[in-house]
Amino acid sequence: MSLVRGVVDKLAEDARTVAYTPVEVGRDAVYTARSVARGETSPTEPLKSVGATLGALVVVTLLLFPVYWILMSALSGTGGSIYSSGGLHLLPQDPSLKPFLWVVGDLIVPAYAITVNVPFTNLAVVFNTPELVFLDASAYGVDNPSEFKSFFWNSLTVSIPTVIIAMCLIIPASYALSRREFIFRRKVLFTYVLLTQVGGGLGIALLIGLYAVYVQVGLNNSKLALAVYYAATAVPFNTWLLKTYMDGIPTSYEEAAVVDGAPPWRVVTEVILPLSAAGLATVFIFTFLTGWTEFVVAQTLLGTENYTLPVGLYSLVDEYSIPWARFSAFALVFASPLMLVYLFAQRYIEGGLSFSGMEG
Amino acid sequence: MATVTLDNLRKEFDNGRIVAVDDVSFEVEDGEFVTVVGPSGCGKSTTLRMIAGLESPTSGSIRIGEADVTDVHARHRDVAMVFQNYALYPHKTVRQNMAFGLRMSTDFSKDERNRRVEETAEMMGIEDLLDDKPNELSGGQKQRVALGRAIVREPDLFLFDEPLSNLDAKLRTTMRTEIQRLQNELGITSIYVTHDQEEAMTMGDRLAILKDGILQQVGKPKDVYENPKNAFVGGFVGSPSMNFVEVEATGDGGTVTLSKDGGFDYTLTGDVARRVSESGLQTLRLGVRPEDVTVADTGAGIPTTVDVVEPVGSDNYLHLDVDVDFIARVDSDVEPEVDDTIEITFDQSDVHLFDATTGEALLYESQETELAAQ
Amino acid sequence: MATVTLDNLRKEFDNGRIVAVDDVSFEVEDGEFVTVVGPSGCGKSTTLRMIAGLESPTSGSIRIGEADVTDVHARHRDVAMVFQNYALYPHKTVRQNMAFGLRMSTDFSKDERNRRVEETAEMMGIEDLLDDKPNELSGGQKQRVALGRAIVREPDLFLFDEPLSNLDAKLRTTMRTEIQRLQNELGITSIYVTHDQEEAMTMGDRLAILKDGILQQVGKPKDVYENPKNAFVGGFVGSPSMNFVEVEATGDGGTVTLSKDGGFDYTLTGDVARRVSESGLQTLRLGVRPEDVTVADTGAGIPTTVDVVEPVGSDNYLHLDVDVDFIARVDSDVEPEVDDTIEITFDQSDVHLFDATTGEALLYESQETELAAQ
Amino acid sequence: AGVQEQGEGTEASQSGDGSGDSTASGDADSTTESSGPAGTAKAWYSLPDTEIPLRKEALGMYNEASKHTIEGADISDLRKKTTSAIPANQGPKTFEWAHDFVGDYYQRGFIVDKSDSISVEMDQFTDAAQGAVQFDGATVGLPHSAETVALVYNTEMVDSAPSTVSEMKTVMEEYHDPQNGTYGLGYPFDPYFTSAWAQAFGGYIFDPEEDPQLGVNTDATAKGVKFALDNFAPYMPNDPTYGPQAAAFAEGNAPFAINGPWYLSTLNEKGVDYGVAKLPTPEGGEPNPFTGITMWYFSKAMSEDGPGTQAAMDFIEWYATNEDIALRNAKEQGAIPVLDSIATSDDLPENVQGFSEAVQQGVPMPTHPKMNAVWTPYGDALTKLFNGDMDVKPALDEAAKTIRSNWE
Amino acid sequence: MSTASRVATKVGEVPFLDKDDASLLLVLPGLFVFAAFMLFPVLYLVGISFTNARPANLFAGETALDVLTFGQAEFVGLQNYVSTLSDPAFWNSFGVTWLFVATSVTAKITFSIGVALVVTNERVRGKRFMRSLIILPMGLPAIFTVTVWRGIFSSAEFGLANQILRELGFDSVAWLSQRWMSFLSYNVTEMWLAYPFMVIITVSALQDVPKELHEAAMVDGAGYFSRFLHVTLPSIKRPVLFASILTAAASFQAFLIPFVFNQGGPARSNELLVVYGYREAFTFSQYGEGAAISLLAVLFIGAFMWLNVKKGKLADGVSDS
Ligand SMILES: Nc1ncnc2c1ncn2[C@@H]1O[C@H](COP(=O)(O)OP(=O)(O)OP(=O)(O)O)[C@@H](O)[C@H]1O
Ligand SMILES: Nc1ncnc2c1ncn2[C@@H]1O[C@H](COP(=O)(O)OP(=O)(O)OP(=O)(O)O)[C@@H](O)[C@H]1O
Ligand SMILES: [Mg+2]
Ligand SMILES: [Mg+2]
Repeated sequence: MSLVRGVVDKLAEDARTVAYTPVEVGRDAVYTARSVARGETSPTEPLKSVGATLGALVVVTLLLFPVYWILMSALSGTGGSIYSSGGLHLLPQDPSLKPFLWVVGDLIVPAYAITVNVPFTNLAVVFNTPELVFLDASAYGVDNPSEFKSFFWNSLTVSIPTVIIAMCLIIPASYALSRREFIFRRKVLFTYVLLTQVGGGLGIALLIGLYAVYVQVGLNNSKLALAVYYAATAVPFNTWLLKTYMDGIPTSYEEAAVVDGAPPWRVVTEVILPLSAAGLATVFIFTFLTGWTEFVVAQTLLGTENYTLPVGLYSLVDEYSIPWARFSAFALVFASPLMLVYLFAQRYIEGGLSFSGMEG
Repeated sequence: MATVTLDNLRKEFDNGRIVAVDDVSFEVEDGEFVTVVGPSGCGKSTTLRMIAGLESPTSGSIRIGEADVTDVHARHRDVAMVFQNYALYPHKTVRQNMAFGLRMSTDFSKDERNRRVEETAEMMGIEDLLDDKPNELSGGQKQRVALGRAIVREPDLFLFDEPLSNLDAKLRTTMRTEIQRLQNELGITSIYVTHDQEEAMTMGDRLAILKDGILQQVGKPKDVYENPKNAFVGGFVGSPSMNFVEVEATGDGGTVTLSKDGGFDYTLTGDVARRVSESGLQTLRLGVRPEDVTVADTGAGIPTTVDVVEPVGSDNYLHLDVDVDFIARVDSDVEPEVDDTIEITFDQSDVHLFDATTGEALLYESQETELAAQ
Repeated sequence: MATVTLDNLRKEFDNGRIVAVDDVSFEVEDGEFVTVVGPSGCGKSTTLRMIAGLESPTSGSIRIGEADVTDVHARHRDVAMVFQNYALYPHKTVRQNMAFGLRMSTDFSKDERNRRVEETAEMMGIEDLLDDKPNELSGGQKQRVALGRAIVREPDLFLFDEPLSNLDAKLRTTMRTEIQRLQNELGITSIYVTHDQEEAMTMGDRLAILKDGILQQVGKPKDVYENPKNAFVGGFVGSPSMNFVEVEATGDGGTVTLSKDGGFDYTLTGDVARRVSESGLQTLRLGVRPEDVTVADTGAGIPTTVDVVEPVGSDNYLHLDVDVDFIARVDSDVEPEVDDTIEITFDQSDVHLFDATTGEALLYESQETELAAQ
Repeated sequence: AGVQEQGEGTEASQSGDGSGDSTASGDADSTTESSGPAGTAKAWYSLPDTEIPLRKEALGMYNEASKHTIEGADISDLRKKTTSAIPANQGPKTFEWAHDFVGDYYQRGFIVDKSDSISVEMDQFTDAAQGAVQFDGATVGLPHSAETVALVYNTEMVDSAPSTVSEMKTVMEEYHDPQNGTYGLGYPFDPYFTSAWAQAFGGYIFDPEEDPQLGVNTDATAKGVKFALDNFAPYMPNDPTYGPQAAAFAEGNAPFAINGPWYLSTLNEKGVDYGVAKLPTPEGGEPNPFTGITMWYFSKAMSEDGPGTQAAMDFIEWYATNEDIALRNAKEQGAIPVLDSIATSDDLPENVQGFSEAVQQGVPMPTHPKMNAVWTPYGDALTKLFNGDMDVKPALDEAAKTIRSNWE
Repeated sequence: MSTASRVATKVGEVPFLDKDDASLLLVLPGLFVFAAFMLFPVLYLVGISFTNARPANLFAGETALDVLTFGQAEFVGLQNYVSTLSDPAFWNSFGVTWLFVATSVTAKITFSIGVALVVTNERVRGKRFMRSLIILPMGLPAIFTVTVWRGIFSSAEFGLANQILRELGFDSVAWLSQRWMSFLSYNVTEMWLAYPFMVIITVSALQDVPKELHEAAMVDGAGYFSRFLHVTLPSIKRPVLFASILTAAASFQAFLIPFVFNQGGPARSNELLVVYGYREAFTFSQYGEGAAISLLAVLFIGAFMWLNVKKGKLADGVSDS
């Protein structure tokens, strides 16, 4: 619980920081201007800062240009394309939100009849909730919206179990690897580091074998089975990552808790885990990412009704042509939750990927 | 409340390549405040951690009260420990930090816990900080919270591992008195580790001095100061340190003359001289404390040159040419110029004599002997 | 070698919300060793960093030698700085650490650099460590390397930012003398920041005391000790601290009586009494240093109760009931029992009087006045 | 307490829910009579999203009218999915794809011969379509439409379609100006698209009946390839792949494109005014493009008899022979009917007629599994030629060599 | 409270949790699950690599279980390995792969360090916001990103890259039709794909460089470049080295980029190892050989990682250093 509250607090703090940024910038500017006016600061100082900031902005812009490019093609109506033989256009010539509407489709909460039986009587109270229409795509000329919502639901129901299972496997292991000395510890650690990258790209032959096994066990088309698989692939790298992070937590916290009379599991839940927040956030995002973006295995194992977002995205691609606008809009909507998470969790990821503890 | 008994405690690290603590035995009485002092790496923390149960001894045993706790897990020992870096949980508020031990080791209701925490906080003067997070506190406040966290549990035994070493000089003095006051009030048996001999001297009912894992001497601060068992203890306790002069003893019957190249000459008489002769040692190490060195009139003492004059306000420290780092602590109105030649002297009763090779005190009388003699 | 002049130096952080250094002006003479002391957060480091060029002042100017360096980049100032945590380059050997500054700021050939590094290393007694990496060294050795790195460059100015605070007490004393010795030998202008007043007193030719970014007093250690400009300085300098008693002054013509509820009474006479009357202040703060308090015979002094007796070996500290934290430093053979009533007294010449509200010393005479009077 | 949704769900009704095993209900009694119990079958297809509504409609029509139920599903990467699912007995009863899988999948056992149980007349389909669904004497599916590449022209730039290549060249010459973003032609340069020319002068790419079977480096083929290189490549954007080539015409920056019916939806979206005509004739030859026949395959799951198989067969026959559907597909998606009755009908929209005529010009792609090993090396050779890295003959020889070694 | 916490207390009392060796039990579930999903496919692959498996024989048989026993594929011993190792295309692919690893890793590292330096520079305002922005691409699915970059590097005059070149007054380049140009485009794309991760790691490393070290160097008279060389680089070496090893492994297994761009072309000249294996397995339906190639690739990358892990001492944590 306290973890959740911590996250909420941090988010609120971030929001405050963001909200105050303009105020702060303004204050900064006024302060600098005054000091320049008084002749205390040479005017080149603020100029240097402005120059450096502009330079950095240019770098960021260049880096994000492909994303911008995609966004433009998504905005340029259904016939959009990233190929434009008519010259370089930085803005869509005929902007339209239709592709996004097509992706999102209707957002309508249907009317429900809620029946509450009054106990010990035969009476029942029926509430009729109104139909809530947030967005009616057909009103904007989009008649056959994508199945994004069902893909989205499938992706969620794959990714969330993935994260939960992975966390259950990763957290105890990384704690043990970080804090305990036991037989085979170094061997396990070594294997994990070794396996962090080996194993991908093994080709599809492998997949066929895997698929055959799944079918034999009757697990194909099971989102849960897929989640277990993803969790398994996420184990080595993330265990190692979290272990490295935990190494950086001073043992004295733990010792303080032990002396205070805390049993091991309480030490972990009350001290180690809260202090590993950044590491956990990073692992969380990485494992979530596995489930959210994986394509090949999902495509092989799942039936159409269980298609996840990447598979759905790829089904837009035809043998010959790619509907660029829809494809891009789909990908952007697909990526946006992750992007939001990145936006807010950036400093945790930075903290979680900090290998400063690895001095050797 | 409890006594603590250490029996031939030994701790090896690295498969025996490092012997951190070597055969340490001593007893802490109920309600006593014992300070453990020694240079860095001498095994103080290791000893303390064995008592807490955070390390298990290689051999020997530990008793707290009546129970042998050698194999008891730390969390069942009912001790409280204050760490050097405070080890306050950064994600918990002060209140939660303090209540944590109670939550873990007692069945108190939430209200009861809160009541106790608030009581203790009041005692420590941190009642206003209860809802702050540790990183919003200053060093002294953190220290107080760390103490409070230990106190609120009312444990059998307090362990302190250099709890003041991260504070600045002034704050250290204040906190020192505060800890003493608290311990007096609560009367809980305490073991306090420090590398600062002044802290050890002023705070402890008794003092245990460790070196290289070996217990050198245990005793009341004043006894240890006046009657160090060996040159190491003599040099370690007291500030500025005891001055040492390597001397040759030549003597006949009644008197023994201790001399050193460069004009140092000191004559021992009486009982002391007799015991020196009896020991048959040729080379001795003479120890004399800076405050026992006085500037004598010309002709009456040992002539020496002034190297540095260090004023500390209340006194002046004269660095003299007698031997390396030979210091005389004199009144602040005694202000010789650098390179002046002055003469110094000191009482025979203030002289400590040590075997130059083993460092053993020649004149050491264990307290027991003294007591017996009385 | 150079003088350093700070002119109305001011530093704001956070767009003026924090004023770290407020209008500090002083001058360091060529070859002088000035210590800057003050409680944590008073702006010592900030001042030093401005001199080094690591922070640029909000207003005011800095001159090193003849040149105004206010806008000169740190690397062109030819100063050497020793950091609190040493800041040795962890991936370079000791030799490379020491040679780095030479490589960067001089055109010496490799051999020449090596020669100088080896010379300095010898001087510092670290010639055996030259090929070790910093993390293989002990605290004291690191400290020596950090010093060596600064010395080898033979800069115009040495800056030290609490270079000893990470060492243990004994080592601190040793290194203290070593730094003094070196500075004496090399005669390089040095500014030394510390929060330890003892360090500041013993090491500095002169002492600058900061509080909340404002310079309180600059002067020779002894002068500052004996003649503090205000209660803050009086309390800050000296260990144990000066005792303060809040008193009411009532007087007629020749004498002034300072009294406080609970039996404290002290009569001033002569010139001092006159000046107190002239000031017209009712409430004063009386300051007296622990070593100036003596235990008097019955009937001859101010009666008080003994709270705690703290033996530090050479002396005993008596905590007395006169006011909070009132300490008398007495000989170690004066050993009253706790709760005994004793009487104390002190010389009028040892009494410091301060305005109870502003803290200004009533009797303060600036050195210049004194000099003029002579 | 209970919650019940009122009225229609908002989630677009899903394309199928696959949870019901198609054969579970009916396997017990293995009746082969068409009057057997109602069955359920899965049908897989992979369509651009513009074509899905129509397919759903057709499925709805069938399910409404028949006792059987067909569950359609749009599959992404149908090739990979069938390869893994069918051997694991997780495949559908039928799936829709062009006929180029026929040989390979039949040999792999992914699809089965159902010639015995087909109850419709095969000769109501065009000859090409009949040939395409058969392999080694086995009938492995039923065709429902054809596709091939034809000449697409921008009616704003060109009044009527050129009938010869040289006529076409004159126009291309006029418009080709890459510096200003205009081109003569948008034409993906790969084996399938260029087959018309490679096979225009008596050459062939692969023909199991001929000797040698592999024809890529015969002189006649080389001549055709060279013809394409000389006459078209100079007027095209630099990148021979589909996307850029398609873009050039679709954005109105080229008078011509050579492309298939699937291209029309893009053009409609982009709002280009276009016409479709058969390919122009080269001097001394006749364009002879590969055509693709889109068909419903008899997947491995149809090898066992049961209501599910009944259902699948019934549906396939219904779909393949339904003129309404064929016409609608033609009108709305440019699909070329393969029912003789309407293949050349005037009811067909003009554009489809263009494609239809082009189909008449061509030959179906070979279904032989060996063909699989031809596409890539031959395509690589074409890319090299397009880039001007090699001469025609050596490039084709090299490709032939690679193909042969891969056959071994 | 109550039951749950009482159970938890019981668990807490279980003695093994206090014992060190028993901590292995905490690691085993992860290890087991991982092995179950990873080891099996690899073993299967090993099996296939010794047979003449092709789709036709591998899938012959009635049930899916037959697939597991390799259908009717026959044991052919080391033949697949022999033919792979004697195929010049394999060696070309092998060489190009290592070259790609070398160039792309170098590019990724220098580029990311550069970007990281920019977004941590103290003169730059809004650094954190910029850092949040530049890691956004990590959220885009790789297949999509690569497809987009394929478009950017279109050889057509109006591919984005060419348009920009032309805006700058250069001739357009046939990116994907020339061997080294496509190699270059692979590198650029790989760089863009990898930079968010690399930049985050570098930024974290940069933030852990003690400020005093920079100040000490400044006072020692070192300029920006010297400080970078003597202070920054050595301080971020280990984390960056670690990231490089991970990213090197990713480069080694690059598949999507070459495959989507031009199938490792032009004309197989840039066919990276995994693409080569894929093509053998699928285009030519040689599962056995494809498996052998995949395994060889795994072997190489395994050896490479092993060396790095050993050399870089990555398995050592602080706890045992
Ligand atoms: N976990 C360990 N592994 C190996 N050696 C250790 C370990 N802990 C302590 N030591 C060694 O044991 C000796 C005593 O260490 P200890 O920490 O008890 O010293 P200390 O007296 O507390 O020193 P300090 O004043 O520096 O805290 C040292 O030589 C130290 O290097
Ligand atoms: N970069 C900074 N940004 C904001 N405030 C700062 C900064 N550096 C110092 N300060 C503030 O300026 C004041 C003086 O800081 P400074 O570091 O000079 O103190 P100090 O005397 O060196 O203290 P200490 O003994 O703890 O080192 C403090 O209140 C501190 O919080
Ligand atoms: Mg210790
Ligand atoms: Mg400071």
